[in-house]
Amino acid sequence: MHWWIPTNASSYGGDVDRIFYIILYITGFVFLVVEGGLLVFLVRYRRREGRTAAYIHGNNTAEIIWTTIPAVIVVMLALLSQKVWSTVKDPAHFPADAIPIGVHVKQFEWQFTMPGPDGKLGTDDDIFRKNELHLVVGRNYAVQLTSQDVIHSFFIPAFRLKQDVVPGMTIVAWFRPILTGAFDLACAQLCGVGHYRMQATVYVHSAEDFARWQTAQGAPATAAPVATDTTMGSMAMPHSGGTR
Amino acid sequence: MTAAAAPHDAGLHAGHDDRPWLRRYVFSTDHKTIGIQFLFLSLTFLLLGGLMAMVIRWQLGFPGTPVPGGSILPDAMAPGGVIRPSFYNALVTMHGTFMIFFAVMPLLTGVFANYLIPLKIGAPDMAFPRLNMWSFWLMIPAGTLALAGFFVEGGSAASGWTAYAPLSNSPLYTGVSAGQILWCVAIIIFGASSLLGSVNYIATVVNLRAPGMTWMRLPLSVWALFITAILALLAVPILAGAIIMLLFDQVLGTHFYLPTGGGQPLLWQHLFWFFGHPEVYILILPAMGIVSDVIANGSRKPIFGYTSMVFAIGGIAGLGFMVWGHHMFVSGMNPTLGTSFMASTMLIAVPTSIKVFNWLGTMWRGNIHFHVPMLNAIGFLSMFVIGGLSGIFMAATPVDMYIHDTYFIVAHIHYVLFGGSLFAAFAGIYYWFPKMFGREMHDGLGRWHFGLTFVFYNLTFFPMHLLGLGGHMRRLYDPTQYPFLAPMQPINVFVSVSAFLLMAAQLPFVWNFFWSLFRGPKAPLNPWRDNSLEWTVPSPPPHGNFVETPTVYRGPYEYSVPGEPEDFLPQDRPAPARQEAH
Amino acid sequence: MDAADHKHPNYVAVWGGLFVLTVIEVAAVYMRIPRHLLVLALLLLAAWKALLVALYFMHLRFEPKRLALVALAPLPLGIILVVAVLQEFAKR
Amino acid sequence: MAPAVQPAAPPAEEGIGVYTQKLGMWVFLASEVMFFTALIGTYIILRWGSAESWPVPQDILNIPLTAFNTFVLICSSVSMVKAYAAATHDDQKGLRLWLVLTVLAGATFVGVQVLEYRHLIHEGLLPSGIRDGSPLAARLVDSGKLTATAAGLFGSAFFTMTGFHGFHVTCGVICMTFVTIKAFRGGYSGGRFHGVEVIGLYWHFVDLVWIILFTIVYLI
Repeated sequence: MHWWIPTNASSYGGDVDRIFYIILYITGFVFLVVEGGLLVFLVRYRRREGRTAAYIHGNNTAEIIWTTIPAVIVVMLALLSQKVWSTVKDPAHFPADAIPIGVHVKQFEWQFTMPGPDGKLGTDDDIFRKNELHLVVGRNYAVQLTSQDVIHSFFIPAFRLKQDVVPGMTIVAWFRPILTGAFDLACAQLCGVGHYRMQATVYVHSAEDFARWQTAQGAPATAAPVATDTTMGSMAMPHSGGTR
Repeated sequence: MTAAAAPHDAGLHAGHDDRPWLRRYVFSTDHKTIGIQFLFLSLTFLLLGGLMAMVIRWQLGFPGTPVPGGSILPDAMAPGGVIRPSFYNALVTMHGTFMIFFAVMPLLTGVFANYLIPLKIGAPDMAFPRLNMWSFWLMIPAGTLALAGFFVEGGSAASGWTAYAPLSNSPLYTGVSAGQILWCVAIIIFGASSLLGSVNYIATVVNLRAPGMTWMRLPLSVWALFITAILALLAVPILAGAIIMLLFDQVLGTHFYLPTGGGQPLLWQHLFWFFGHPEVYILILPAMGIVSDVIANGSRKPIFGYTSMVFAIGGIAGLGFMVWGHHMFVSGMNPTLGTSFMASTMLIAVPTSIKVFNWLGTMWRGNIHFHVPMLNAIGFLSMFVIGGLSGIFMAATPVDMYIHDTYFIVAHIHYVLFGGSLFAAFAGIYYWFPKMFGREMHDGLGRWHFGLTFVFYNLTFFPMHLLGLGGHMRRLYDPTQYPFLAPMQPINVFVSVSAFLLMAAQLPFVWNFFWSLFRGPKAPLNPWRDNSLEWTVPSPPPHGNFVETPTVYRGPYEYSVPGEPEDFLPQDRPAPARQEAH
Repeated sequence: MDAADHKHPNYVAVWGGLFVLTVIEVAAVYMRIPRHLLVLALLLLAAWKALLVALYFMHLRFEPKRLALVALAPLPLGIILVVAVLQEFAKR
Repeated sequence: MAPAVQPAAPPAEEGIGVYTQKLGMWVFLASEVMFFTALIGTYIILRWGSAESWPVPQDILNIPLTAFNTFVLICSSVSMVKAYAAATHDDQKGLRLWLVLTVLAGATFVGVQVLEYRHLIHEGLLPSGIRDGSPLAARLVDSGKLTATAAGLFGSAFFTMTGFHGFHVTCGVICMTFVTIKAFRGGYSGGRFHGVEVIGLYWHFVDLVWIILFTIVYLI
């Protein structure tokens, strides 16, 4: 019964969570104060016999107080967020040693091109997978997102990363997994009839486990897509999905 | 483009009314009849949008099972009652389109602006009565065309109410061509209707105010509707231009947003959201205006900080044009733009908090009467606070990166749109029903309706915050496909059941509305003991409103003035001995 | 309450101005002028002509100042939109 | 224009000091400015996006013809303002003459625009791009001076902007004919000339948009 934010599995995920919890506490406190105050006012100043309302038109000091306090809070939040935002999205802050991964999205599947043992993309030993991404824990990765048809969105909840994939543009996003295991990768932007069944899985291995997996891929020359098609969900689809 | 505006038919006197039946009720140019026509139109589309929401919630709560009563749907939509993914996307799109363009916007700007502005400022009618009639009658083709989308080959538009290109651009990606074209034409016609309305409201408020009704004596509902009209005036043409280009991409083969033809998909998002964000303020500002009037009346106390409330409305409208990028933080937009949009979005929380604290200040040391409009206004205030606070999570770019396009956003939308605009619209309907129809609505049914709606509303939409935090994406036909969402399916079931009960909770209102129309007790002139000018004329007011133009002596919120026999002081009552404060 | 005095500026002079400015614009295009200078000059000339039409033909000069506010209200919004979207192509 | 005029009523609250029809027209023109901002803004954005491969307007469009067309529209603006001047002095004959001239000038502008469109489409420039095998394609695309995508964008933006401006001019001409007919029936005599002034505002606005369009699309 896991009903909260999935455990963080990426380097900057902790910062994102920290800002989330700061905002949660501030807004939680303001929520209690405002709604509590509302309830108190409703009970205390409800209509009673012989009661008359106070003839007040406003109070400038109160206005100034509840203008500056929210302004200060939101400016502080903005500065806080800007630091994390630039580490995640600003190309200047991308780690130099990031391993490039080609992510090509088309309507209703993810195509990953992972560099083979030589560590470079576009060479013959690249490993091509559909809806399966294999990474090493603790290494920086830079995904080069390209789309073939419509806008999709590269979303890994555990890594707190979301980046729309816009056709006609190559957008780079980076992350560093810090936990091993299998994490879900989803499409977060409505991309047509099969938007709901575009899930993929990110396997984060330890270094030697990854090496074993990499050699186990047989002759590295097979650039053709290996037909381990795990797209269809386990549940039998009652009806074939729409017109696609 | 009717440029030669006919001169205003002067000499409109209350009382005698010799217009033929057709001109009086169908093609009426009386702002009150047009307001009531908008009321019936928007309530119909509200019901339609609500029914679509029920089917969506059924599919999300119980994926793959036949929708009860779904067997009437044709096979293209729902073979054997189980709706197809393509029809689900169409439902999601049209639910958003109908609710925003054809239900909430006409309900707030169409009904209350049309009905209240002339009455509240002491004018006999709108500045351009004929344009006003056109503004309603353009809504009929717009609504019909949007609805017709369901019955054309390929189904209706299925690319979200935001119609992101290139998904919305070519039938290649969604299998929908005629539906998307109908959607585009419908929204363009709606844009024309909204423009005509806005021109009317601005010209009326600026030029037709009664003597003594200075800018600082305008009720806040008129201020809100006036500034909303300015927002609509400047934002809707951008949408019309963007959608015309989308229509040409679909029809003429142009390449504005098609990457294959060199177009820019992000261009559509920029143009759409440049309209989109003023649009959501168009949906909330009238609600804030109505709530300001109702809370001041309910608390029998002058509004707290009238001038700062007016500047807050202006601030929200001004900043509203500079924040659209916060819808596009993760859309591939330039990250430096993300920073500037975060800053402007954070700033817009300030005028909003000013308004919330001023409403609380109004109730502080008041003498609160819990009549039904006041209950709904308090519902607005309490729910809008949650909606506003959840907005701050989205303004912080890193957090938005995680919760963008998840159910956290859907929860925020519904807290400000349903919890905000709709509760205020209910407050407005309960409040001005006696003036509109001359009959009072049943008080008990009104309280039942508010109580049930308030409870089931929170049970439906608060858990969506949890779904969003779990990473549940928007517009998913069947969430159980994703392994990481399957454990959250019980929340979806809970939300769906609450949604059905929320729909059922509207029955008391529907019954109350139609029953009171014909058999409600006769309404007195001023049931709520309010100060504004519309309560000084009989209900329903005759054609031409005022027998002779009223003169205004004070602001609209002079409640509980010390030394006055009653706790309210109508605006047009001449000042007795001493000179009024302002 | 409308503008009682209908002052009519010398329309023919304004017409002459517009005609001359248009001729200059078209001539500038055919002359060898560096690209950036040409674009700037053309934009300024267009703005000048637009101002002439607005001030004299549409009588903005003789109307109350607040009407000019209504006329100018949309310009900053248009500039904000275009400049913001042009940022898309600035630093990628 | 005070509502429900009755004796000794204090003047209606001081609005913006402009009668309602004129204010309504100016407010409507503000929304039209936003509409053309969307269209012209898109042209600027698309052009900035594909800067170097954008076709040089002189290669495709006929500058002298449109320069003459601009001159025609400016003349129609002048005749419009002359008509307004005549209306204020209650000179019905002058009003009718200038209104007819304005309608004729407006119609000529639209005619020249339609001619230009026919010529361009014949040459091969379409909203979807340049028709292959057309003389324009031979001259520009095949010789590599112009990429197909840039031509597509230019065609799309050009036809949308100038098309909608032409549409607005056509609506202006139609409304102008109604105003002219009413003028011939003496509808604007005795100081009731607001209709002429309001249509004049719309007409000058359409001329103003063309001045900007002409510079941005044809010259730069």
